[in-house]
Amino acid sequence: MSARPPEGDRAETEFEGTPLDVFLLPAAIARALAGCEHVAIGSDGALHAAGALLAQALHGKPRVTILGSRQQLFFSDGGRELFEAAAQGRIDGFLLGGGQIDGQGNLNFMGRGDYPALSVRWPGNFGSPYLYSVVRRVVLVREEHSPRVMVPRVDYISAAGTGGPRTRRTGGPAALVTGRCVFRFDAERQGFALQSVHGGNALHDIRRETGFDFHCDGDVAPQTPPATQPERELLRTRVADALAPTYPGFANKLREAP
Amino acid sequence: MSARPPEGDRAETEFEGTPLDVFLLPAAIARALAGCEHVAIGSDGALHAAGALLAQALHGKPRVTILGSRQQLFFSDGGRELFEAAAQGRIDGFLLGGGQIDGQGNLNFMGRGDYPALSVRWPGNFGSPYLYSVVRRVVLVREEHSPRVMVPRVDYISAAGTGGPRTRRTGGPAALVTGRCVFRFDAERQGFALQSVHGGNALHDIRRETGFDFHCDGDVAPQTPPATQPERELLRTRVADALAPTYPGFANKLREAP
Amino acid sequence: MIITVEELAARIPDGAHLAIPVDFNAFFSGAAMEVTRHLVRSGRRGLRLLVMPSNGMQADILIGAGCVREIECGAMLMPELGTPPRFAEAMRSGRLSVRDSTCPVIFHGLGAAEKGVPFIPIAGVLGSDVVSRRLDWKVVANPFDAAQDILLVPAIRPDIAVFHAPLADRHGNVWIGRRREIALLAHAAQQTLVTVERIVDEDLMNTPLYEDGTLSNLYVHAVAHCPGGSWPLDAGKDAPGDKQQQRAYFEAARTASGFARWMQDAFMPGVPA
Amino acid sequence: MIITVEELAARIPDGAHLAIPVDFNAFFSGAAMEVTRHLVRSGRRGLRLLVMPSNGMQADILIGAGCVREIECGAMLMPELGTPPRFAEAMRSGRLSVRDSTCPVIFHGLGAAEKGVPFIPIAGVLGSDVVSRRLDWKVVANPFDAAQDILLVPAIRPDIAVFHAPLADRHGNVWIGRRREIALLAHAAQQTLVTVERIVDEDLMNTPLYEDGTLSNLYVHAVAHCPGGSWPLDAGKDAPGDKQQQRAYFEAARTASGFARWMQDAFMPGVPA
Repeated sequence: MSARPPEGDRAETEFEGTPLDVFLLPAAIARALAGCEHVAIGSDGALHAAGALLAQALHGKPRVTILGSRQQLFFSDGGRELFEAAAQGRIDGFLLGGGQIDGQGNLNFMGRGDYPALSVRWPGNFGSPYLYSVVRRVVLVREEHSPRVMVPRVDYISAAGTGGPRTRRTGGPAALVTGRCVFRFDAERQGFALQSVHGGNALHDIRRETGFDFHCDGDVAPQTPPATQPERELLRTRVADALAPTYPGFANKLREAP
Repeated sequence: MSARPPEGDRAETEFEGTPLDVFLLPAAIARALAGCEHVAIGSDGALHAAGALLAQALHGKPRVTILGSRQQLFFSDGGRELFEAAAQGRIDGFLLGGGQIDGQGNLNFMGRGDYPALSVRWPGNFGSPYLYSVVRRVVLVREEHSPRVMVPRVDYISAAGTGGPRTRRTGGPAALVTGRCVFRFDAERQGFALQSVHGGNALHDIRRETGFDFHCDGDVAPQTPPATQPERELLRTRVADALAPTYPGFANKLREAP
Repeated sequence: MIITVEELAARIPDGAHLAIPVDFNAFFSGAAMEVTRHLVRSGRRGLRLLVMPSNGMQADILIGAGCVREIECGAMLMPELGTPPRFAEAMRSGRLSVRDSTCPVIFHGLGAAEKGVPFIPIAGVLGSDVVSRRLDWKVVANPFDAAQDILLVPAIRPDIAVFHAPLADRHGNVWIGRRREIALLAHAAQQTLVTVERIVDEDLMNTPLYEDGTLSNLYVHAVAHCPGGSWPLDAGKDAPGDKQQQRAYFEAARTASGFARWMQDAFMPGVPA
Repeated sequence: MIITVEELAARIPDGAHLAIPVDFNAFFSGAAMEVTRHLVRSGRRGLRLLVMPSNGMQADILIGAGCVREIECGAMLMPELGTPPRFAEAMRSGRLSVRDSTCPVIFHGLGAAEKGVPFIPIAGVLGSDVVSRRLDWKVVANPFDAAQDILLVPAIRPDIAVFHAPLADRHGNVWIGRRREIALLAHAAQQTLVTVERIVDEDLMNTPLYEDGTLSNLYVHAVAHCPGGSWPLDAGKDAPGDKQQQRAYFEAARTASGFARWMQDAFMPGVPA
């Protein structure tokens, strides 16, 4: 399971949003993972790991398993054990991204265009169709918040946001953390609801940059709380230390941030 | 998988047949396993192991896996690996007994009487219903050859000798070696055919002691060839040495036999 | 994570669906006999026992002491001795409900639970009376080849698995070596309780070579330090079983009174009958 | 059992259904790159590649060199770099048939082959377009709960599995440590070929601790001694990968000519283009 944004997007253009406080997204992710007992992090998921490790540093849980890291790897039974443990209910938090995300919480990791004749090919589904169905709380993280990512309908459903009446699901989307805001997923409405906007964004910015409809209580969205002083301190120290063996670059970014 | 006769029988009466040359049955089993690449031996199967190891000493194969023996255990994945390897076709020889055996090759490891109200309870099915279906060449070995073992119809089918048209089977009975004779299993007739009788038994003895019908070419059955001098020598030396760690008693019996 | 064996046994309630591994093995028996002793002593009742895939003395003691309402097994055997006597008697008298199975179905059923699926297909077995007797199993046309039937068996998801292992660390990681089917049991069970011969300070999941045979504490809910905890069965080379007591048990347990006497004299000396 | 890497590569015929493990892992990459080199050099064609469950550089080289007709994958990624360029180009041009899957389905399909059953159910996945696109998968009503649908996927039984491991013995037992999914691959495949960094005299299946992480030679058909056989990917701590060459490859392989140049200069120096 790779958690990083599909490279096809990097090749197209870099996302140019408001420059964010480096601590904001980890803090928002940590809050979205509240209550989880065990969060698994796909390989190449430095930001995800920072959020999960911050939650752990703050609350003593969740347990965090970082795939691809020898140190924080709790599995001894090869790659398939991740999937089996998830279906057993032993992983109740996971993080996913997506080259496209739509208002029903569907995710596309496959590519842009009419599959299989894609105009851009991304790496592919990995375990997303499965983990999205079985992990209780999946937090979606996508820094680029633009109409080309947040689309009315994904070109290809790698992982479906919701199931039908004949589909047994024990998991699904809980929240979507972007470079502009935090949505929570409203299971009853089967869609996203705006929870807070990051500094520098107003509700109309979010509407303009989001290709799908979402629910919003009232005309003004609350601000995403900035990372607190203790959160910043933990991210610079304990979290950075835990990240360093697997993600030295991101660990330094945290250590050196103002 | 235990291969020894159900203890219920021991408790009833000991089988009193003609005393056999100790080398005769291992030699007959070795011949019945001819062509096998890999034979697995259930725990507590000293006689079976002697036969398989003799075949190996004579022909350079089969490979022999003795369950319950640390030395000759090729599995590293726990008990389930035996069953999986068998279904993969990596075990093409196995040995089974049975408290009752009938003319269709059905085996009863469960007990005597009307299940579940058994008059005698034996240990149970173990893996027999499965291994009998998937291992190409299953050699049945039951020293007691009497009407109470060789029955017209088993009281309970632990393992079925043959399958129906909708049953995919890659395995089944190949032969039945008893204290009186050797039957081969005739897949077309779905029954046993007498192959040879051990010294001291005539065809009418076999008929009298066998509760099921079997095929026989002509009125006189050929004699089971005695173990040859090289076979006796191998059983006393290489085979006994290989058996000794797991079956010291049986190894000594071979070493000390005349 | 590290608790006493009394506390560990207390986590197994009346009526629990309790899974134990086969108690006879080339590496170590795996039988948590000290836990068995505590269950008997504290009068545990109504257990639904799953043995993976067969068992002998450990299950027989629990049955003889009246702790077990139902057993699911591939077979019951005390190796080199015979059918466990209290099991045979309890079955005969109708006091025990026996769900006879076959060993690979028990592994497959646990494998289905390990994968989080409600059922799993299995090769062979068709034609056996075990299929017609097990109403919870289904024979269906193979969806990938309608001309063939195939047996489907339901997932087995025990409430609790309990076993005895050679070694654990203080984090609750348990070394099981080549007995990997015990990991299957822990993956399938909701809770796993383990007694061990020895507890070490190193993190077994990060100790070269040991890590290859270690069950992660992700699956382990409690560990108790319990040297000799498999007696009279073995706990590996360093704690060989007591063959003489196994045989003495087998002979004594042919009768209820002999069983009671053996339990008092050999298994729980000093405990009033 | 112990043969040369040339002989080993020669056992993989044109058109083989060839399985390889993911080539990026915390323990060792598992990528038999020296075998890859021989397949390219001898112009192997029409391979049907199964990657367990994803792959990057190794598969991309085979695709770029025209050895591969079809690939089945959970995903294709060169970690920290992106979609493997020759794979993306071959898919775009239609020269490569891509059977997109999802990682757990590949593990489950191999698990079905390991169990000798024609199919296996899997949790979740429903609602994904991967289900509607894969006509060889079936959605059925759960036979144990008719109100629910469940996905069944067919067994995957590759002709040949090939990987690179740290250690083997002269009997063909192969130490894989904690990469147990490689054992799954070997169980599912008809034939398994292995290159290794080191061959030892001891019997690994009877060496304490090593035996816990060893794949039995029951599943191994040939072993070749091949130090550095994963370069430029890693073969564990003692043979770290060459990150610079991985990046150089990723950049060069964006074009067919760049790929050809990198192959000649870096991967197969001295071999005429």
